[in-house]
Amino acid sequence: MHISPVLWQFLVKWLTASALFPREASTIAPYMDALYFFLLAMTILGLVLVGALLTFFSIRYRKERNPVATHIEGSTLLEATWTIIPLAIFLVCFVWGALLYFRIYSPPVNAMNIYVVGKQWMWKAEHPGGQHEINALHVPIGKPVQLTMISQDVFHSFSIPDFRVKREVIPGRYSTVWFEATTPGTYHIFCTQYCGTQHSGMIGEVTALTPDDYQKWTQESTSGMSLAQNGERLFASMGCNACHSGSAAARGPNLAGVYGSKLQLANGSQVLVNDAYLRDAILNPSQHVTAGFAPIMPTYQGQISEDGLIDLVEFVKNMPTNYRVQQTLVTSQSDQTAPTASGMVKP
Amino acid sequence: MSTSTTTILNLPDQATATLPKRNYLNAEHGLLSWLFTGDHKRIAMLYLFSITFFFFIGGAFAGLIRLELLTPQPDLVASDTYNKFFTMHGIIMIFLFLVPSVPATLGNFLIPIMLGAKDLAFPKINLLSWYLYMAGGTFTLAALVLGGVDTGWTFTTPLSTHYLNTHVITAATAIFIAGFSSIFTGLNFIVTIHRMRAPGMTWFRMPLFVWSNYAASILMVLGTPVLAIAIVLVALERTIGIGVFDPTKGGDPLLFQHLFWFYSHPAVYIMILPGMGVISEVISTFSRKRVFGYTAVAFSSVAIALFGFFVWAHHMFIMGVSNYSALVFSLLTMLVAVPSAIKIFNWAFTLQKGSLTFETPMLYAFGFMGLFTIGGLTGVFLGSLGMDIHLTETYFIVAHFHFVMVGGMLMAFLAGVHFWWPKMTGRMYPESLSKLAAVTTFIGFNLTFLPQFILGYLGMPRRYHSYPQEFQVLNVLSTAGATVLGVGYLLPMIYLGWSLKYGAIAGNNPWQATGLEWQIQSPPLTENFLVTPIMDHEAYDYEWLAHKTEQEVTTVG
Amino acid sequence: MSEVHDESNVTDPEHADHHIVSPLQYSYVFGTLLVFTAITVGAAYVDLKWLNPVIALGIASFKAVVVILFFMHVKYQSRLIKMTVGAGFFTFFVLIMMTMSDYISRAWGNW
Amino acid sequence: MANTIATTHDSLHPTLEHPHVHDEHVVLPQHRHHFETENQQREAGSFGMWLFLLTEIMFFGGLFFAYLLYRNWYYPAFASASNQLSVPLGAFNTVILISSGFCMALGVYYAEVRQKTMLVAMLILTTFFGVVFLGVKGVEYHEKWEKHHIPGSSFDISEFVNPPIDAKTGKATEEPLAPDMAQKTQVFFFLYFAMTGMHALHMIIGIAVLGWLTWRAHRFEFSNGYVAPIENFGLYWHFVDIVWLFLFPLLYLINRHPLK
Ligand code: HEA
Ligand code: HEA
Ligand code: CUA
Ligand SMILES: [Cu+2]
Repeated sequence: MHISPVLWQFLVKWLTASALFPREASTIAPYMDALYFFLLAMTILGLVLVGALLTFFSIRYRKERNPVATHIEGSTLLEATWTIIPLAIFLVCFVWGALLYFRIYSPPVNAMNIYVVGKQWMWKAEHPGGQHEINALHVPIGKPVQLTMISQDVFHSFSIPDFRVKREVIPGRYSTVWFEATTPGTYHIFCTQYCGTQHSGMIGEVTALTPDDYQKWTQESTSGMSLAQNGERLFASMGCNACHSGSAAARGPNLAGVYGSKLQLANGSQVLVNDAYLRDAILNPSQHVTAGFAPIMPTYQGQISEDGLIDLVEFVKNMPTNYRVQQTLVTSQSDQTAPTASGMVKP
Repeated sequence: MSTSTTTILNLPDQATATLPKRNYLNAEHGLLSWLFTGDHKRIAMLYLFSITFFFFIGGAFAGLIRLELLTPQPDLVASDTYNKFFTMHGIIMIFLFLVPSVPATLGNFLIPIMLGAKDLAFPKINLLSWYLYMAGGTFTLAALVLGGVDTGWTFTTPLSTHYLNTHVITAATAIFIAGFSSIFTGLNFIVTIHRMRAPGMTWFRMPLFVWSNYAASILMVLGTPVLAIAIVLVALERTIGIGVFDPTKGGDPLLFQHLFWFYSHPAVYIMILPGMGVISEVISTFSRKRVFGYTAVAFSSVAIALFGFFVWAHHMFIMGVSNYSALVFSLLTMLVAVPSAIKIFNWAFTLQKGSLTFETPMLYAFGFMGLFTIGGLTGVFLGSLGMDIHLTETYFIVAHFHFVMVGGMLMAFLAGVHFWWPKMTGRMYPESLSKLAAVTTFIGFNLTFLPQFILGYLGMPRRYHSYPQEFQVLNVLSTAGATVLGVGYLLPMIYLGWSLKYGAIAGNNPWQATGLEWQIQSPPLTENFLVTPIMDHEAYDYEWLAHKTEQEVTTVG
Repeated sequence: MSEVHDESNVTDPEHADHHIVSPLQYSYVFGTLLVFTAITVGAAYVDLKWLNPVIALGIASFKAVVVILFFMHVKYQSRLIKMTVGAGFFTFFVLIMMTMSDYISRAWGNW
Repeated sequence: MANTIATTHDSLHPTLEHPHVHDEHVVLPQHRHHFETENQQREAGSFGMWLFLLTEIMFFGGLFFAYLLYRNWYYPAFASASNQLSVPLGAFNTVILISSGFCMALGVYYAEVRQKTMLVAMLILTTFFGVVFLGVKGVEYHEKWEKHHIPGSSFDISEFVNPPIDAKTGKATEEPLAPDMAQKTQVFFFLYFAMTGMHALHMIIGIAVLGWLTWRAHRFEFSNGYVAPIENFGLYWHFVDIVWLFLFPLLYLINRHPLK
């Protein structure tokens, strides 16, 4: 008797703390839920249909009521019916699903970009402004956010159920996903791809903030250096600036404004310069030689971390002119006696 | 076991009935006579015991998984251990239980008899495949005893190749060997079905059970070797670091997934098709009618097998395959779902104008139809691209595949075991207890896995050792269900064992079914038939059965 | 044991007469294979641009077909065996084409 | 006893016109009791063998696909690395293997016509060519070992980055590869070893079986018209040949003239 109120309280607390349906906290979520309810309706329809047939026939034709079976061979009409109707319903599922997929995996052009690096077993988010977060992500509401993600080791998968988005984080390749949060609050981040021992510990929280709060948060948590500034340092310290100096006689192509352009490669193909291209070109330069240049760039495979690569990408991305490059060059040349000897890293 | 009108059971007079003096069980004696047997029926029994053994090991792991998930905190075992639990659970259940379940036991036992043959085409290879199975099982147990594996049953690279130092190679060897066991079973079935049919047994007189096993065998023969090579490459990558799956060396980790799923998607149809065959037999027998649309059901098996090869990348929708090929694979996934729908409706309409009775196999078959419908239709959720983004790698998938594999195939397996138990052992199982077990599994099953759909939509990821607080209620339900389910599976173990000694004598044809296997004595003779039967009627011809004279009973031992 | 053998089976497409290929015919096949080996090696030393791989693989396929048809007697086998061989290569083809389609279309970008 | 293969070619239905059809069933030692007729047994055997070969196609298929993929990705590396292989040795081996296949085919023939001595001779020749093939392969592997072209920690890419200079022309014998691309030659060599190694493994198994068959043939086991084991082994052996017929152009030939 004494226990029951306690037990009751416990039960109530337990049940109220539990959830049966995820929150809809992004612009995608209602679309996802609509498809979900359609599919659910299909399932219920199918189940009711099959269940009704089974129940009805079981009652109507059970042995007591129908001692002798009547033979029926089949019916082409019926076969056609239950081939075509499910097929039609399934095709609707396909088209609807494809449209949604298209929506989720095609970021709008004006999306703000945040980098995410996954590794065993943590998420590292890097904002262009230089804010770094571990197992957390702050985003503004009402603004499309694109995540450019990469893994440093194995497959991970970045999932925010309340936003209904998820994308595999792949070793050696950028993948992207986007969302637009609608309601301020905190939401789970899960790593959903099995990635080893602490897979279930690779979780975090997204905090969706109002634009004002977000502004405040960015200012409070900046480390002082933006990603591009970090990239600029790397660009100089790895010696990239020696060749990609932007001058006419440089051994490497001019990188200012190259992001987003179409590039003619030495092997004849044309490529769009995006994050993935830049990253690949740093790691596997010989496959990405710009037309008119010699394949002399060494590979940086194994020399730069994924974070470093992100800095470099971000630097090149935001490089309207070569002014800063030349600045770094001047400072580095000034303390070297023979300017021509600088730069080239031995293969 | 009453003889009221509610049953078709037709047992001989128990006071005088005896088991046939000569039958395959007592043809020879001693352990060696079993270990060196070439008789497909004995090999089937060997398989039955071995897969049951592995089922309970796999089930024990399921129990441990559910126990750990009772509370959100990672409190029962360490993360590594939990990861080993679900890996061993998956590997054992898939490769050592479900893939060989119906084909290697019921198929092995019945296909030659259903075709009117004395044995499978290659009895020695049949025995070899059991030994390979046991070797695979031994390696799995070795991996288990040495400390387990924690790759997940999917062996995702580069995790399995570079980041784990558990017994991956031992487990890989196990799967490689078990794979060859499955190849040889499939090969044997195909040859037998093509070459060993009795006179008059044309393709369209074959029982649908044979058709569906034929379709599954094609998948085994053509799909499994690709798994084998994928596994070999994983082992090489692990041992000498070859780099084909290693992104830092220029390899593509997704290549592994392509090869793996090229097998493993068809494998899910290897797992379901033979079960579908069982359902055809059971439904027909207990409604005393030919299966509605025999040809449609037969061809839909083949269609599933054929289309099954074109959809594998639906397991990789968000893993980095190109968006274009995701579209194509999603479309094809929708197509492959249709033949299953055809089957379900044909079975439902088989009941129409039948004379239905509800013995245990029929109850399991009803369970199959309901649960497979749910499982299959939730597969369509996953095949629908946009939906898959949210649902993939969550408990929704776990629920989906347990619905098709446990609710579908395992129910079908149990239906089949009960249905043919009198044929295999000569004795009946206890009817009311088995009905209780069927109902228990049905209830337990739904309690276990329905909450997981909700969990999945909430976003609870699979392979999670601990989870946020708010998921607990549903997880508790699921664990509770698993307990009920476990009881539901233990019951048959007990009463089937009991019936071996105390069950009622079944006689040749307790169900008054039409299949050739029911026209011979139970348990059958070593070579099944004294005289090669001549098939002069269609499958499921109850007219023929009614008018069959005693002489037409081809063998009485 | 009975000797009943299904007559319909004997005439059905799954069966074929047993045919013995003569040594002379084997020699022709052998000769053909040698000649084509010579051709393919020779062709490899001539720069034919993109035709090189096409020719090499074409010849290899031709040789394989010859071996299958004659050395492996498929020419004289039942339709069943022919279809079996076909099914094997077909499935291989599915593996290659469907997987390759993913790799090729990845280069097309997002949409 | 239903299996009397006529020694003359003009017998159309050797299996059907049998004098003992209505007699008591006479069981030959090779006849398995569960088959109705020996013809059925024989057809089952060869069909089974073919199904097994299907699995082999798919098994090698995975490797062939990997080759195709990486050749497309790392074309220059594959071209250079492939030029390290010796075409003469490869061509020689192709001829050897075709000859071995030819002998095997003749072996089947002599089994059919029940000429035991010739059968044994042909089996021995087949084995001989198989062993020669493996020997040559061994030589090639050894060369790779010496040149540090075995994938792994001792793998050496310097030859691809700085190709040796041809003494006569004074030019590099190969297009030099950038270091990152040169690394990818490892992928080629890995696939080379995996594919030819898997092929060689099949040959080794084949040679072992050949030895056993030769012994049985020597004991007159295949001298009474019972040819199924020889015939089915022949299928296996020819299949292994076919794999090589593709490996040779893919690995040795098609990259001789890289597209620029
Ligand atoms: C027996 C095993 C089995 C079977 C039969 C199926 C059947 C199907 N499966 Fe399932 N599946 C698995 C076992 C199985 N699956 C497993 C083990 C996994 C996870 C692997 C892992 O990652 O560990 C998986 C995962 C899986 C995925 C990948 C999810 C992901 O990783 O993101 C997908 C995606 O498309 C999918 C789809 C389907 C479809 C469309 C079918 C179809 O064949 C279903 C067809 C059936 C029906 C459609 C029901 C009958 C229809 C009717 C009664 C008609 C209803 C009426 C109306 C429409 C009105 N499955
Ligand atoms: C044939 C296939 C099959 C079968 C029959 C089952 C049966 C069951 N499975 Fe299984 N399951 C898989 C195939 C199967 N599973 C696969 C492939 C995976 C994915 C693995 C991976 O992610 O890699 C999986 C994963 C999986 C998970 C997800 C784990 C995770 O992602 O973290 C869960 C969780 O609930 C689960 C539960 C169950 C339960 C409760 C049963 C029940 O039906 C089992 C009921 C049976 C019993 C309970 C046995 C009864 C025996 C006893 C009671 C004896 C007990 C003895 C001792 C305890 C000593 N399974
Ligand atoms: Cu990272 Cu799971
Ligand atoms: Cu699938």
